[in-house]
Amino acid sequence: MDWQYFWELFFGGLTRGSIYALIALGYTMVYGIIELINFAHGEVYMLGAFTALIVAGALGIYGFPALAILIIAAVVAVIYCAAYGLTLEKIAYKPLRDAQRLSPLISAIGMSIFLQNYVILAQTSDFMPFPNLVPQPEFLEPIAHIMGASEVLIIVTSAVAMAALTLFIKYTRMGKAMRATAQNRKMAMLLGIDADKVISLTFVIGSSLAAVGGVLIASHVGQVNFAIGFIAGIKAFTAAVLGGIGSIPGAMLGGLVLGWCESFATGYISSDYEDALAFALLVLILIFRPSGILGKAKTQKV
Amino acid sequence: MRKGWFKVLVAGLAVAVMACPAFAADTIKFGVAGAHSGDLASYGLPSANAAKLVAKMVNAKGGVLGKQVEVIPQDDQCKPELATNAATKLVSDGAVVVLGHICSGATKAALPIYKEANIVLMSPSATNPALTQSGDYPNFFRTIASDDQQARLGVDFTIDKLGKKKIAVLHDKGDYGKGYAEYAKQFIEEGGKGTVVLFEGVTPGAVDYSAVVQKIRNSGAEAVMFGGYHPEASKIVQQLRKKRMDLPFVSDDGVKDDTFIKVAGKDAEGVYASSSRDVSSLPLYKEAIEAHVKEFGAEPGAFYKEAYAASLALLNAIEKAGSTDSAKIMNALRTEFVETSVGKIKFDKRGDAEGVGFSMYQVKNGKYVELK
Amino acid sequence: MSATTGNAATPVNSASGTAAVLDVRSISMNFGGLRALNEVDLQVRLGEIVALIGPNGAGKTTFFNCITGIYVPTEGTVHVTPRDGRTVTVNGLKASQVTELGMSRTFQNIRLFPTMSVLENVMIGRHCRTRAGILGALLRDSRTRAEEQRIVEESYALLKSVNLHQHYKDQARNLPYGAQRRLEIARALATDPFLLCLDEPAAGMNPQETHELKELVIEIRERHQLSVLLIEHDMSMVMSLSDRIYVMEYGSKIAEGTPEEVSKNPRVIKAYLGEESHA
Amino acid sequence: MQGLKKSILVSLWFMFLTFPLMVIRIDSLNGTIDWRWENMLGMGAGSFVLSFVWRFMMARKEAGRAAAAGGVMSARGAWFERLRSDPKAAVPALAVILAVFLVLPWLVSTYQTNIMISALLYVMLGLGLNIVVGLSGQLVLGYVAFYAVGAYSYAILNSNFGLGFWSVLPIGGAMAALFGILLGFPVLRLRGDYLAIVTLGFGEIIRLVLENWSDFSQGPSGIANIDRPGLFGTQLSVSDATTYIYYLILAAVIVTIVAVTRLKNSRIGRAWQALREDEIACQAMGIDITTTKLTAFALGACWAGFAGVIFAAKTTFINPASFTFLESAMVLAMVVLGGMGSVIGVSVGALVLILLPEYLRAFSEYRMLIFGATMVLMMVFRPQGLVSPGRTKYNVPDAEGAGAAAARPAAGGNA
Repeated sequence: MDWQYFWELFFGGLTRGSIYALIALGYTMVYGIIELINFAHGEVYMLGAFTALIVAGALGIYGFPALAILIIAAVVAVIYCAAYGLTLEKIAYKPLRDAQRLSPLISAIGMSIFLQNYVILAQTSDFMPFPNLVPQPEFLEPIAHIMGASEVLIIVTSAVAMAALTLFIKYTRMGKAMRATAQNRKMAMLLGIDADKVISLTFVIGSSLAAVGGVLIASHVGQVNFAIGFIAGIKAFTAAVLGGIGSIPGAMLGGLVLGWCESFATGYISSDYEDALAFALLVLILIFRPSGILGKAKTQKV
Repeated sequence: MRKGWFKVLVAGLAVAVMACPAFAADTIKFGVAGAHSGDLASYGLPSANAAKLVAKMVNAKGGVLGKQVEVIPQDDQCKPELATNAATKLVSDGAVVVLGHICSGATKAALPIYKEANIVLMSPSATNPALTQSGDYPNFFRTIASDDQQARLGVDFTIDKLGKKKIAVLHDKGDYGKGYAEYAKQFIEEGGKGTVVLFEGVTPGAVDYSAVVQKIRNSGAEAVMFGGYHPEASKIVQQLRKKRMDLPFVSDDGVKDDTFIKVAGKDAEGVYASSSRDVSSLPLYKEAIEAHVKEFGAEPGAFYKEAYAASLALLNAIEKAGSTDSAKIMNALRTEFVETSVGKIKFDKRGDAEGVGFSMYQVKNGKYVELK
Repeated sequence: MSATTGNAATPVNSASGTAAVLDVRSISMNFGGLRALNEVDLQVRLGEIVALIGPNGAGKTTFFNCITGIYVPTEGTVHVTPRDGRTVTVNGLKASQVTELGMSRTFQNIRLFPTMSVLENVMIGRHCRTRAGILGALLRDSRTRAEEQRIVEESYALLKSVNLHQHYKDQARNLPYGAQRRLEIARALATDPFLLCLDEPAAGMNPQETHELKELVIEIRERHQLSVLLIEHDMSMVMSLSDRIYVMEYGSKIAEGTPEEVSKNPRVIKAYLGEESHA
Repeated sequence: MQGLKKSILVSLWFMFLTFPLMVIRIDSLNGTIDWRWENMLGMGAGSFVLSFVWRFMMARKEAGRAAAAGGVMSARGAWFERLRSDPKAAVPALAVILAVFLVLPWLVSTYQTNIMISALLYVMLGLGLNIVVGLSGQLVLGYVAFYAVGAYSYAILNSNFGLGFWSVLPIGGAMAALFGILLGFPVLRLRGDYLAIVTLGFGEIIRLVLENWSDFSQGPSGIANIDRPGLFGTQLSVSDATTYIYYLILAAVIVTIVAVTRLKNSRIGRAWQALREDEIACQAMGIDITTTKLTAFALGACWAGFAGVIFAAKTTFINPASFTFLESAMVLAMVVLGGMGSVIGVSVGALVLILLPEYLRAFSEYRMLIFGATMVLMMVFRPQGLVSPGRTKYNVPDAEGAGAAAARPAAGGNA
């Protein structure tokens, strides 16, 4: 066994898994609250990357230093993604809250197609170079062949985001309101919780995380185009289901498991069936453990 | 029954519109098929422009066989199902020759229709080797060299010029990229001078290629050959450099694109990519570019010079053949040399142009430079 | 319904003399660590109307779900004896198989097919008694057409018997509440049951409707020659309708007997009837 | 006044929201920023107007819901219902439509006929998906996988074993049905959203396998030179073959419409609908949901398989790029737009979605944008689609209706 190689793949998978986890958190929160697969979540991530690209480009022209650009671009992207998430919810999901269960999903697919084409028309369908905004500090140089600064930042950010979210939901008033709404919306409303506000907030938080993901991942990969949201979104959703949808540590765990699976499969077998493997994993999990690794089984009320 | 009437109306209008050209003056109908809308329009529209410009020039000189040349464009969006529609349309409109199609898949789908109607098809951009090498389509010609020639050049360059023996061959799982990679693998193995240490497809659009990159490192490769387009190429090159791997990266025409340099930035430096020979010194090439700038106010896009050359070759062949009979046109294409924007060419038995080929380019100081 | 057209009604009080059509032996049901049912026994004999009562959360609906195949009981056995006389174990069978054997049910929170018509709702009930397959549907041969017409007629007749036939074209969700309850009963009857399980059929009804419902249940029992197992909170209805009553509390059976016996049982009074015992 | 204020706020919000993407364009080569303020103005004005429209539509939707609860039917719906239910009006209407379709190839060019063939293929796909989604309520997002199975069945059997169109047509359908059952078994327990995602994954897996397993499917380069359907062994010219395929697909669509209508009004079809409405109650009524779901999957897939065989025969070339998720979304959009469960609706939806862009080339850039927006707006304002499913008529044995009932065909339904 070549351990050097194993660890290289391990850290590659860790980065990839953290990327999935960062996006999966948004999926899992929204699903937890209103049981909707927010199909357009991947597009919000893409919008975050694009917004950051535009801001970074503009600031770059005015000669700002890289770290300042990173922070400003990330903040602006978070604000805009939150706004997009909010608007998305108001237009495409809120009017459908009492509709039959297929309607919001179809609406979400429509929104996803709409947003992709909105970006094509407003900007471009080409790949755009994304500047590397994360400076590489000296002390990381010895492990540069395994991990660079942007990878470290991605892993740290998603771990912090997960921990912060878990604490938020467990201990704050709003977090408790979220849990209550997730359990039983009608009952929560009777108890004086403004469910609409809670749902909006969920979208805001999820979208903000997607924006952070968008900035970091685009900076890591070095390019963006209108289509990056689709495959990342599907993978992140797979991660969320894998970990147990609705569970925040589950999203993280699911992301990592998926990342490692893909990384090791590519490293030791072949990357030919990389996506097929991810989907097969999803199908298997749903068949044998529909509630995911950390999810709780729900009995159906008759 | 408003709907019914509407249908009849549409049908009637369609008949009227379709019928018009048929009653027009006796012309040589020159079909142009390719992606004129959709994602890949930027590959198809330059060909249509080239055909129009050549036709205009020829018409100004009195046309072909004393008749005016009429260009009929048809859009296929590079989709096979639409390509057959376009081909059917061109056949039913009475096209004598057709310039197109742009994408190999669309070309494959459309070819049987032209073959059956006995119409000469010449593509400026379909590089799939099987189109000519299978021998199925005597009516097919092209003014661009096929992928296997590109792979041959890439392999020879990597082994002989760069002196690398262990080669990792990657592709993007697409028609074009995988074809290139498979030929490269075959040539390396046949040549016996090098070995393929890794043959792997990467998934387009994946968020991260670090596993593949680590695999390249682990394979002990001395050089990487990649078949595919620039988005994946730039991601792989960037990750290779990030992981501090300084291997030579040899790729194909899909990567020899300025967007690649733009996206990959400083990591693009030193990357090799093969592409059509530099013909910018040819007078006909200059003439073609000037005509485009004059007419459309912009530099032409991809495959313009190949399409311009194909238009010239086709019209010349009709003139030399002295008729619109396709057997005679094909014969003329195979026997008569013609000066074009890609050089002096004629076509071999299978339909590939003799006299066109590839050169290797390298990114130096943010620009592709031809290596002599 | 062809088998039930005779009108030789079984005398109400001769139940003790006939065999049990439903025989439940100490079934238990665990949800994770929670024991929702604890060794419950219950028998329903041919032609009997048996009520299952108990405070909210006593496990009555869980019991229904266990015997009708929606849940699989953790322990115990459920035997049924359909009209053909053979005895079958039903625990472990799918809900649809249980219904096919001849046990049919209604739901506490009405579960109709809301956007289908009233008639179609009843026609669904005939599904398991008819045979037409895909080929028949595609070719629509004379046999399929005849069967289809028979389904329509039988279903319509059932609607008439619950007095909903004027509404046969309406969407089920547009019916008033009481009518929806009756439609659920008609739909359940369409499966040709020998045992009809009603889960709180009078919930949300006014006294007049409740009275009509009671008459309806008695009439159905006579006409279709079936037994009825009933969960109900309306005590006056339970007392006047039932032949025997089972009382549950916290997942266990605490009493059984005739209405009189049960209403005098001190444990029942304490646990359930409480201050209502004067009613 | 209130409305005006709201609209101004909405307009300001959208101007803010779309500011970076719509206004700024970075030209990184020259290091300049292209400020496109005119876009912001357009956005502001557009969203101002649209917010009025939105509120108006919302109010109308609310009013419509109130009216529906009171049992009032809108006048527009009424004439359509009459046309549909009255055989005196419906029969001539159908005859005219059929006649138009029958003479179409003689009126229009081969090219137009070809487009019509594509549109009819989608009608067939839409109706097949309608069985699964519209009737039995199982949201399948990977429907195009079955289309691919049909197409590749023909392509592979034809190029390797020389089997002809007519012998592969049933094989292709059967293969797709088999895949439908293969997919159906594991996902039996899944519901709604999960089912949707798993089927999406399944569709992608099929496509990825076709793309990567070169020895089997020739990978991304696809299979060329597939035979067109023969007519008693004669070799047809391209334009004749097109006409022939047109009639073939027209016949296939008519068969599909009849079959789906009959299925819908049959015992099986009722079971599907019951499954869609309430799975638990459906089981409790003695319907075996396993077989019911599997029949829906198998039949829906089977139709996609037939369509796939015809598709391969029509284009004579197929590659995996024709079977992407977007294609599945497109077919789903047809079903949703037309009206889930309605045969007429789905057919109209398919024709509209395929033909409209064909004749509105000017809008081709905005095609997908409008397409996405339509899906959202449809769900918000008219979730039942353009045409709501027709009510089946039953011949009830009652005194008041007996006279009329006797004159009607027994248990005749309409779509």
